[in-house]
Amino acid sequence: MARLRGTGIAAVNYPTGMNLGGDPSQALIHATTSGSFVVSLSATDLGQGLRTVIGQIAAETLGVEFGEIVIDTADTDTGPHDMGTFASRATHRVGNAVIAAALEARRALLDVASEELEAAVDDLEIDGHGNLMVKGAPSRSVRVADIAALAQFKYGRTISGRGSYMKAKSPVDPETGAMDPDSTEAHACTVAEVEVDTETGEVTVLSIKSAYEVGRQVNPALVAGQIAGGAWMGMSHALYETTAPYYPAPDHSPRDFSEYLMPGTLEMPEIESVVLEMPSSNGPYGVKGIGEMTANSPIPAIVNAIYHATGVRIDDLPVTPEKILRGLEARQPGPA
Amino acid sequence: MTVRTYLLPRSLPEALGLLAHHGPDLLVMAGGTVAMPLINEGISLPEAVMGLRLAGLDRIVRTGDVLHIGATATLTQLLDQDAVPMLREAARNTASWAIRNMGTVGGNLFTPPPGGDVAVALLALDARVTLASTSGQRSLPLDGFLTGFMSNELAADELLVEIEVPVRSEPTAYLKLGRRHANTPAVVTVAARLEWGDGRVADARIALGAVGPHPIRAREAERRLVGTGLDAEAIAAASDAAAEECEPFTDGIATDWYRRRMVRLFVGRALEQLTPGATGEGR
Amino acid sequence: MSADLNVVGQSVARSDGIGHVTGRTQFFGDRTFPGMLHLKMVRSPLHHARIRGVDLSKAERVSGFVRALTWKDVPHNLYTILGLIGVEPEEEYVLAEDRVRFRGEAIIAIVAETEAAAHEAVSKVRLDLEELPAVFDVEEALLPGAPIVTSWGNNTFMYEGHPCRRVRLGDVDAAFERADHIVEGVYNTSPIEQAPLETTGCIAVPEANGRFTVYTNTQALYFSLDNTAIILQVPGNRLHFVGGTVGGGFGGKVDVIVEPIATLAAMLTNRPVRFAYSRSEEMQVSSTRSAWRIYIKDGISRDGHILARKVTSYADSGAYSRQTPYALTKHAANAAGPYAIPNVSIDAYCVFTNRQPASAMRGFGVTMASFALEVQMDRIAERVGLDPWTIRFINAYHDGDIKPHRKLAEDATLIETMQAAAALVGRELPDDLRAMTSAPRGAGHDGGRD
Amino acid sequence: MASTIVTFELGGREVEVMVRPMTTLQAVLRNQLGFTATKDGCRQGGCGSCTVLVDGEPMLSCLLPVEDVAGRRVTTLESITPAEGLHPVQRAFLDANALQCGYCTPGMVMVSTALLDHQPAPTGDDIRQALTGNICRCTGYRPIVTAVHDAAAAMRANAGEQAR
Repeated sequence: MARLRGTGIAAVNYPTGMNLGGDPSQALIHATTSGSFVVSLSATDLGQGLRTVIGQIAAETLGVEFGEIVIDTADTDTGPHDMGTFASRATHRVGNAVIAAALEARRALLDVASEELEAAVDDLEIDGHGNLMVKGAPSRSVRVADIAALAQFKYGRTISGRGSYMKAKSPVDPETGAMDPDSTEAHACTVAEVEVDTETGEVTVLSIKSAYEVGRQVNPALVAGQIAGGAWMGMSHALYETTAPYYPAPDHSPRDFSEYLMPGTLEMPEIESVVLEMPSSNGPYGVKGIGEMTANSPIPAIVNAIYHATGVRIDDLPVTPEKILRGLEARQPGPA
Repeated sequence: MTVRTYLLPRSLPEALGLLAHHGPDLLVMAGGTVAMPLINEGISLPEAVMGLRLAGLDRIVRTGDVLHIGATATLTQLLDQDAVPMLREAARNTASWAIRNMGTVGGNLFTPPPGGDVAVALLALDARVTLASTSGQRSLPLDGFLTGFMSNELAADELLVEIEVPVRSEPTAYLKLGRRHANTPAVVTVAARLEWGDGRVADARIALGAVGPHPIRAREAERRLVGTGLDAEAIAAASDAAAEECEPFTDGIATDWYRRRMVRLFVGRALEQLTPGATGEGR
Repeated sequence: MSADLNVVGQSVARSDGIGHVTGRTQFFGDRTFPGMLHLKMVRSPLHHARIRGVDLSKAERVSGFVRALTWKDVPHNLYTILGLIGVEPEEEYVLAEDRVRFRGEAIIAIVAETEAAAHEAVSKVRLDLEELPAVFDVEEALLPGAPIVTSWGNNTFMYEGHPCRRVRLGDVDAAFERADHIVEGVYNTSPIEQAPLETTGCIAVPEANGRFTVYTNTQALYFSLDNTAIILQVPGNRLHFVGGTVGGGFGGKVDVIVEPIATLAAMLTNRPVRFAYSRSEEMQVSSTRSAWRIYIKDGISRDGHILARKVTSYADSGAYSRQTPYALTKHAANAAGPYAIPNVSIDAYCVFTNRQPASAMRGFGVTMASFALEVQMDRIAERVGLDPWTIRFINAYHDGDIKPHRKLAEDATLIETMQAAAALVGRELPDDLRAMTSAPRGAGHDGGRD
Repeated sequence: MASTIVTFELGGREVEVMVRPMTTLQAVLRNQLGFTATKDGCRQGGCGSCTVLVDGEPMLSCLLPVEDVAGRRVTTLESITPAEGLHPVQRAFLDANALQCGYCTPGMVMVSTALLDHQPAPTGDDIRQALTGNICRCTGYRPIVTAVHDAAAAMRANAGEQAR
């Protein structure tokens, strides 16, 4: 029995946003009497942590603690329009809309503070922890919460903001394909190491090591979660998953999780990653978006590693043990 | 048909009486791991179901050289017994923890391929099954009870109540190849047991799963081993014979082509484990 | 720059974490309503058939049966998801009229008091179907005489008069003539299920004020609302969609298939109606990631530069468009990879077959292009005798490079990303590769390109 | 189709439900009792999201007619969640980010809790074997296995303190 090892690499780019644009996301923000800020959206959280990162972006822009942000989503009676959570667009699009709304709300807050503190708006700052002060005069500091209450009960004002972000719709030239198909591009490079059992054709993925360039990580722990989950899904696509095991034949399509194959806890490779941050010009705080791309580079990296290990090139996904065995037998005629 | 009657007998006589009363349309269910998914999805629409979970058929008792396994003993209970190591190995390689807590040894005999991993071991162990009806009991070898795809010798008025397994000391080998390392349908399952005499193989059992309409014995492979010293040549001959005589099928897990090759490989690997002096290293 | 930020860049605890670990997070299906009905579909058992007749008489006699919905009950019996993003034509029926084009296509919706009663009634609907020839392979579907899946006479989506999405830059044929090596590959991928752990579903609830509240796990709340309003031909203000917590999406919940028919059933019965895919429906009926066949032909210079790349891609859209025509445009925009290639020709076909429809999945149009391209890059490296790292570095795009779709590259960081990956795995890169950056090309950076 | 009354113990108290024949424990918990932490990912026994403990052992509530658990002790995620704070397994899942969409989480926590009840010091292989019936589509499993390790360590440390 031979166990052959190999490594493979792959480098990819991934575009952020619905490719041809015209996909708005909107946000509304208002302050409560206690100085919390409610961010109203209709974007959905698929588990990637949208509520959390949008809360961080709102807190950052307003200058208040993360805990003061309430994310209210998704309800079409209260949340303004959003195109949806797909195309790695949510953090980029919703984040930009929230920044715009937060800046408007912040300005309304500063207008009230300006009157209350008898200082010019340009001379005011918010410290990121809910304190609003006159620049250079820390003694003239008030809580954002106090200004929010005064706005309502003394000045009769709303502290609110509206934000929208939309990349203008881009046409496609039907002859040349000239178009503007992205907002920004994130990048990944994966190195996979595999071991192949030449008697069974089974592949063990030993490690998936990747570098990702994502513009800006709003929440590194959540980015790490996307990377680990994406690497697993890429491995799963490369070696296991199909709804038509003998495509294009439609037979034997799976009905359940024992027939629809995915790797489990006993197939977990070592996963290691490094994240680069080279901020994009148009993402919120430089964000590019990482949701989708993490599954992409592991697939060709694993397939290339199998070739490196065995000399057998499999160009059909998923790379099943049978395909490898047939490849090996074709190289060395005669029964194994 | 929406289930209109769910019977939960508390004893074997009660169960047999209910079966006799309701007749062949009564769906008999033990652990529910096969029947319930079909009922939940509306694929199976029985009007009346009898559950055996409370019928008192779940004991595992050793009497002398025989292990008596109640038909509704769970796969987890098999893991907990130590009289027959191969059955532990088979249970360990079947499904997941929660399914093993529910799925039964008897139910495993009725599980269509590629399921039935425990039945493969039972076949290699010369297990017998006890069938009961209101008119009495009978015992027959498991090899012979299974007659085809989802078909067997059980009469319409009978229940499988017990599986008897001879307790023996000779080493056995049990190997399962799936597409995953656990909780996975079989590409092939191999259970092998050899009896030795005077340094020669005196008798052989090789049972195969997922390469036939039900768990099957590789009789030609068994014949080729008898009288040999289990040298490389004998192992190769037996492996080739098993690959030749099995009846592999194609499903979403593997093709017949791949299954046949894996029969050859895994019969060989199992027999190598049984070579005197082998360390028993396997999958 | 991070030093200026307070909370962006911090790993703050997820705001929904406590809800998830305690099970208090409320998913759509965690709600029950008094009098809630259950909807199950009668689906085609055949891949392609003409519907000659439907007999509901036995189903209607099932205890607990409430009503059946046929296409005649649906005010605008066409899904509108493509129309909502400006792509025509709308062609997928909410409930099949005279023909079914894939196994599992919805024909009749059964609404019943319990799920078991709905299952029983579904089993008693008698379909009179005339089986038609079916096609399952993307290239066979384009051959003369192939069974026609669509209503417009051929099996491709038409892009402004073209049977494929085209991208053209430079002159690939002339560059192939000049190339020292021609490297070709054909790449195939299977359809893949998104397999979110929570299946797609919704509950539509009639309210006292004449509106309908729809609790749904859609990935796109307004997409679902707008689609439902058009299909039901009601003003959008009669609909109130509530969502936001989704048990996994991966693109599988962008199709907005369940809400319109559940809401219609609620309207016609004036009772809450739940419609959720079973796991086997999720696998066998709901949209998949499309299967792909991708042909790549590259012209390479002796020193390993890609002079020309011709890509012909076929995506298997299954029986209907859903989002796949849009995916082909995204695919075409990315099908040359993150490389600077002066001559590119891309033809990306959205092909219809008698298969369960494909639609969106994580990496929409790009994932399988990346697979094909990156295996192709290794083929090229082997042919010209370079290692897999070098071939990628010397062809990597830089800011300011023209891409095949003629937008100039910005935010290019492939080179830096590869350098970081090499460092991560301890791969010693030669000095010239280590010195590279993605900055716009200056003297000495565009070595020998034509 | 006569309904029957079934009594069982749920989270330390006796509950009594009236059910149609062969209603699953999953349906009873979710639809009749409002115990919706027990999830509903496949109803085929394939995903583990509906895992509950019956007399301390993990079982799949989607495959279990509620009549079969009459008189037995059923434990769901609601039952192990303390009135204040979190169970150590819940805390570890939270801290290790062992979740994304949250749909598999209740089943994962239940199996992990059962494992640590049986084996306070599981090996990595014990943990991975115990979780093979629970599917997660988001995390790639690694953070979940880490969380169970962390929970085991925390529970042992806690037990040690209490012993002192």
